[in-house]
Amino acid sequence: MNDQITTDPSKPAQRMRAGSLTLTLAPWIISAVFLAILPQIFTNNSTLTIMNQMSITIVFALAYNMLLGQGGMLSFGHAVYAGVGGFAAMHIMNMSDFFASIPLVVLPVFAGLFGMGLAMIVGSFSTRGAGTVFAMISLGVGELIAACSVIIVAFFGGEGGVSGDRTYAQPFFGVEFLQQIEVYYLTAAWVIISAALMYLWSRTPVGRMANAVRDNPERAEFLGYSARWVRFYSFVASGFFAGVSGGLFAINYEILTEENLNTASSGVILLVTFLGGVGYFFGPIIGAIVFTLLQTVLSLSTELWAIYAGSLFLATVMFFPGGFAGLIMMHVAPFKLGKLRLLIMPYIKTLIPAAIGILGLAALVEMTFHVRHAAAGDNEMTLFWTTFDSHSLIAWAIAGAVTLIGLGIARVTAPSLKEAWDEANTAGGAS
Amino acid sequence: MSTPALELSGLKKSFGKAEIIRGIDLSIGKAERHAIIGPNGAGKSTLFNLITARFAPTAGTVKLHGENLAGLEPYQINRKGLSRSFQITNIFPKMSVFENVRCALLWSQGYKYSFWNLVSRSRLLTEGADAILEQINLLERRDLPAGTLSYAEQRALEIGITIAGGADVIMLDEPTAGMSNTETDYITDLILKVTAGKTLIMVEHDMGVVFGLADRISVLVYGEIIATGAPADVRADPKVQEAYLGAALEAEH
Amino acid sequence: MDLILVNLIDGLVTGLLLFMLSAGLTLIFSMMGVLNFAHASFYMLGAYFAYQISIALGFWMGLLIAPLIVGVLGAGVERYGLRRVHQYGHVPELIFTFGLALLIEEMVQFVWGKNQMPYSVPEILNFSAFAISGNSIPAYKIFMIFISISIFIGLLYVLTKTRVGMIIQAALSYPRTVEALGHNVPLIFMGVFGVGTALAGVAGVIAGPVLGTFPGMAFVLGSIVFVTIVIGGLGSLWGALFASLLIGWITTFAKAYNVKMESILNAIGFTTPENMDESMLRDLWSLTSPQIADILPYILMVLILIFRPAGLFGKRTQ
Amino acid sequence: MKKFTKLGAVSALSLIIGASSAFAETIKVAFIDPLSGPFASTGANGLKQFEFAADYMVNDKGGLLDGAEIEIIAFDNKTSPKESLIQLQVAIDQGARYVTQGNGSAVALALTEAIDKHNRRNPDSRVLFLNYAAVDPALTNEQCNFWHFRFDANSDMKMDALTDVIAANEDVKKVYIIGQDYSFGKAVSDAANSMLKAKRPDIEVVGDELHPIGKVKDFTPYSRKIIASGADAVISGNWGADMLGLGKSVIENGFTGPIYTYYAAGSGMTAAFGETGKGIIRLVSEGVVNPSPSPEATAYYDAFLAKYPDANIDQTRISNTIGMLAAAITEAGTADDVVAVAGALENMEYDSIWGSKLVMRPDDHQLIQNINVSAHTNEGVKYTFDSSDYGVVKESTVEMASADIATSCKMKRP
Repeated sequence: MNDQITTDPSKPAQRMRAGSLTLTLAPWIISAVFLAILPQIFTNNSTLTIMNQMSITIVFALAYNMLLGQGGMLSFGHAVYAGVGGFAAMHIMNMSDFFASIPLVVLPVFAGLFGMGLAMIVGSFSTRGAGTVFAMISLGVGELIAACSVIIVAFFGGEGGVSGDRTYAQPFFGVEFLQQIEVYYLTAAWVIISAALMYLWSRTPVGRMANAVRDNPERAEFLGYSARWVRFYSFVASGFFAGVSGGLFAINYEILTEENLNTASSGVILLVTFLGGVGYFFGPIIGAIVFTLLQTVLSLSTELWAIYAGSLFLATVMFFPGGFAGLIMMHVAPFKLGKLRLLIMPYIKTLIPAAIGILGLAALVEMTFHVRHAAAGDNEMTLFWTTFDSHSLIAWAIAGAVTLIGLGIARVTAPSLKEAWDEANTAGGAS
Repeated sequence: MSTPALELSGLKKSFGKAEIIRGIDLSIGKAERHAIIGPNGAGKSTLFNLITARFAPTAGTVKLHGENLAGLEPYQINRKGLSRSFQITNIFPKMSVFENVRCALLWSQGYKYSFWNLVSRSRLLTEGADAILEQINLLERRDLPAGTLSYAEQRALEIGITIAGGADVIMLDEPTAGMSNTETDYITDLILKVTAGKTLIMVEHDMGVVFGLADRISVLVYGEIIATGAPADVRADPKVQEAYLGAALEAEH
Repeated sequence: MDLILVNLIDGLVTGLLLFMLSAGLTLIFSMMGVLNFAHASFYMLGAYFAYQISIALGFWMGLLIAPLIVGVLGAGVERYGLRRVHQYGHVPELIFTFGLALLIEEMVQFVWGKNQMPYSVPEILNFSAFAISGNSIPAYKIFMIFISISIFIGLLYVLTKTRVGMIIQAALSYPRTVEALGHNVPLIFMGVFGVGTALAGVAGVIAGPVLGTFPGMAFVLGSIVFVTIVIGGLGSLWGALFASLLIGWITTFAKAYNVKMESILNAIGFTTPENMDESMLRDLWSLTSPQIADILPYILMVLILIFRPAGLFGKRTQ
Repeated sequence: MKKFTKLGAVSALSLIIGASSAFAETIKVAFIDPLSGPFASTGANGLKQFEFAADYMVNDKGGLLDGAEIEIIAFDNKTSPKESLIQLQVAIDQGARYVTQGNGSAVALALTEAIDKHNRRNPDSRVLFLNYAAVDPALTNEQCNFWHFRFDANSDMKMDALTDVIAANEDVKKVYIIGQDYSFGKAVSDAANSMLKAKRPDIEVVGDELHPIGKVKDFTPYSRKIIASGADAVISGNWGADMLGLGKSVIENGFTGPIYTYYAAGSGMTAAFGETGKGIIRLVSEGVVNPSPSPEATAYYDAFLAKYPDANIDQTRISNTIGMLAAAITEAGTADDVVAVAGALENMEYDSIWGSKLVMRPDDHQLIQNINVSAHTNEGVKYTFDSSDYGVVKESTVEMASADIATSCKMKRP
């Protein structure tokens, strides 16, 4: 799972088959086991709910990256496919006779098929080009379908959305999915299956050609492949898995609304995918986890979460365009050279003061916000488990000093980190 | 006489008012090595692009093995056995060298748009790609991203991609442009080796390469072929000498 | 008949306002290839800055100063943000502007709060210029038309008559060649970005009092600016003008007249189903033009992209 | 490394969630409303009023039962149904047995349904839904359930009061109805049409239309139609930027008659309307702030202003919600058994400090109360809105409005 798609290091099959098979399977098995035992550690429902939300976002982000990362197609309206898949799943839930005859676990397949069907229709005219034309068509279609959600009430249920009850499905080996934990296992299973299928897709001829078309559509045409059709297949496959994520959403929340279709959701998934890193298969997984935590957990702690999230995005784009995955993979070279330990001390010297400085800055922001918006006379605020008077000069002096000193130290030690980094990436020498 | 591999008749192309290709008739036989030469701006690359349907011709026809290619897309022409390289290096820079070649093999090995096969599971694909890498001497660079190769290596890779699909008509657009003498010799040998038994059509500026490789030469000047024939005949043709060759030839020999 | 005239004027105001945004965006987009998602955010900043300045120095100083501040900010964003991201390619650039738009909205809320700002039309323009059969045309609208047209003429003059304009025009079509000729393309980019955002700022200053100054004003405007430049054709100022006016009029007229889908369907030979509640298509039948007025530009854009990817006035596709 | 990220993330997660569940002494009311995003101002304002009401009415007086205090826990749902459902789960895990929400009927519908399912599936951790502002009639009709209580009048009841006032106004001959294109806008339009027809058949509805919600940049074309139709009065259920945009545009383009609204006050709107809205904007709501209905109300508002000088009480129903909840908990003698508390709430009669008797109707859990129509003005305003000189002053009252309004609710009791 961790190997880079763009440079497939697979050795000739006959030489490495047995070894590489174990190697390929290992991350999957570990992930599956991990997901299976997780509920033993965290038993409360809200953690499960948040994990389910993460899983849904993971499937969606991976599906989105089939377009952006692997196919080079930038879509501004991909929420539509997840949404339509989800709405279809809700309608199936509400067809009591049919729904009672199928187990709930297969519902995402139906959702996927609907997402795929819509992708086939839209893809038939949008995949002629990549670039701006594709992006703007996706934007236009996204806006249109989102607008339809309040106009075509019969299917989208207006702004109230469509709701249903998952427990009316045929019991699956006696499980009726009444409890959150049961839904958790269903979602977890689907995450593994979908991720595995999407990974395998990237290893098939059409998946490989998606990369080729992304890099150089013209050259691909002169290899016998129609760039348009390659894009179309990627688009349709992506629509299927987006639909699956919509189906999982339907199972988890038992309601779909306009929010599942709108351009804000489409924008979010673009950010999630990019934050994680489009260059690697596992990038979107990290992006989905980090973003869900930001959105759900950080927003429990501060009203200003969006400012921090926005700053994080800007910083990522400006300094680590490879996303988190790129950041991690940057360390593969030093690791292979056996020089990773050279980086430990410089990292401690720079990153810890930097983190403290940034926290100090966040404290200043929070204090400004508190002074401006809290009730008159309510000067007490709690930050990082400390309660203090937000109007006192000393609190400001401390926060300011922490910020300045933290960032100052980071600035002073940054050059030696750079040196260490260069050293760690150079073969040979003292190691 | 058997059907020519490639036959152009009355081919014309205009961009707006400018007529770049002014009616070309040319027939290239099977297994012939044909070079197209001419001064800058004569329309050589445009001619290539017309043949491979990168541009649509204003008038005239292109026939491959007797079959009219009008209205076909580049990928359809490629499937009929015509493959080309580009003047500006045109590879998949982010993919590994091995994958570049493997992608070129996919269609000819019948994988089409399949999503039920795993590429790494096919011994034929892997062996085929490795065989081509060996031919173009890039086996050592197999797992590097193609974008990190040296210029000459990228040109070699481009030729490798062009021949990998097993096309019997190979078109190379200035394969040695911008190379040093040793690199040029290396590529010339390579071309000789990999195009054995195939029809080769190339545009080339380096007269050493042209006269070393070509069975026949066409001279393109201002969108028209002013001479076609064996290297010696073309060299002797006064029209050619007047238009283009004279100075260059004297400088070379 | 009178109402048509009134709607023409209203549509003109909407269209010209849109043009002030799309003019800057089309220059930025076609020169630098950046889909600047933060463009509408600069429009919002224009309105907020002008509001803040108008409290202290009055509306006119706001009109003068706010766009300058926005322009300088825009140039700064190009210099210290976009230029850095530029090397990574277009998608990171786009994500950058996307994140910037989010951040600007949050910052605006942080500074000014989440409520509507009481930014209003200056007293001197707060009267009815004239009325057409009971529909008054506020003097402020005439003022908006006047400002937008002056800006268009000014822009046209700079682009066609000055040396800088020539270079910009050349850079629109052949960015690399212009660089090869020794012009400082990064400086031109920064300048164009600054001027483009300043234009958006002007639009914000004059639209803020009538369309409302609130944190969602950038989002409401949303992607319609992109739609405009895509319909008009990338890099074409005339295209941007034409598409802006087209969108202004289409949306105005669609809202002003209640055209029912039922009558259209009846006119082309379908009969209204007897029992509407049973029909799956009931929502289609009951559709009216004001309901879909704001999505008409998107429909238009998709159709144009399918049949004429270069846009109405465009010469090249991206 | 994926595993480690996830592990770290999850431990951080349980830290944050677990941190606040350590205390069990308080009665937790989860406030699930937007605190970020476009509707954050309404949500943040509501939160202040809830926190103040809990402190002023309960905690400062020694709490409930054996001194348990009411704790308002805020959850930011970003006006998203999905986020609301996640936050609901977190709230339940933190021990909240009372959930309150008001902004957005879509969210309310999602919540009421989720709470109904949750209570069925998890009888050990049942919760009550105290809806303080979502006015979609469906919530107390076809979508009603035992766990949901509405403390605001629903949109039909408000329209009933509004049309009573319009019917009494002889100058109104032609009415234009305009609203946002979604269920609430449609409900307003339907109710206005049928009620006007019943009460004043001579009034002509000269226009009845819906516009896309939150998407209209410029309301001028709509204003033109309204003026061209010759309407004497406009009825609109718009809220937020759509209300301000519509109102300003209609007035700017020459309309002088009354505009009857649901939500044209507070959240910056009163200040933004300012002089232009005077004598034109009318507002239907429960509760009266000007003139102050009782000395208790004056004391309450003054204490609120002392704490939040820049805020205003634009939702008197919030203190009603807390007051009635406190009374019900006291009556039931428990805060944990929500079925008993719900039983106490049903049929409760309560005297609001805002000048009305309140009755929680057991058939559909809809609060019956006086409904007022107020005018936007700067004359006789003691408690202004938005730190401006303007506010709303009561013009007329409909006593116990729609007390006999029909409901299609078939309540299933546990």
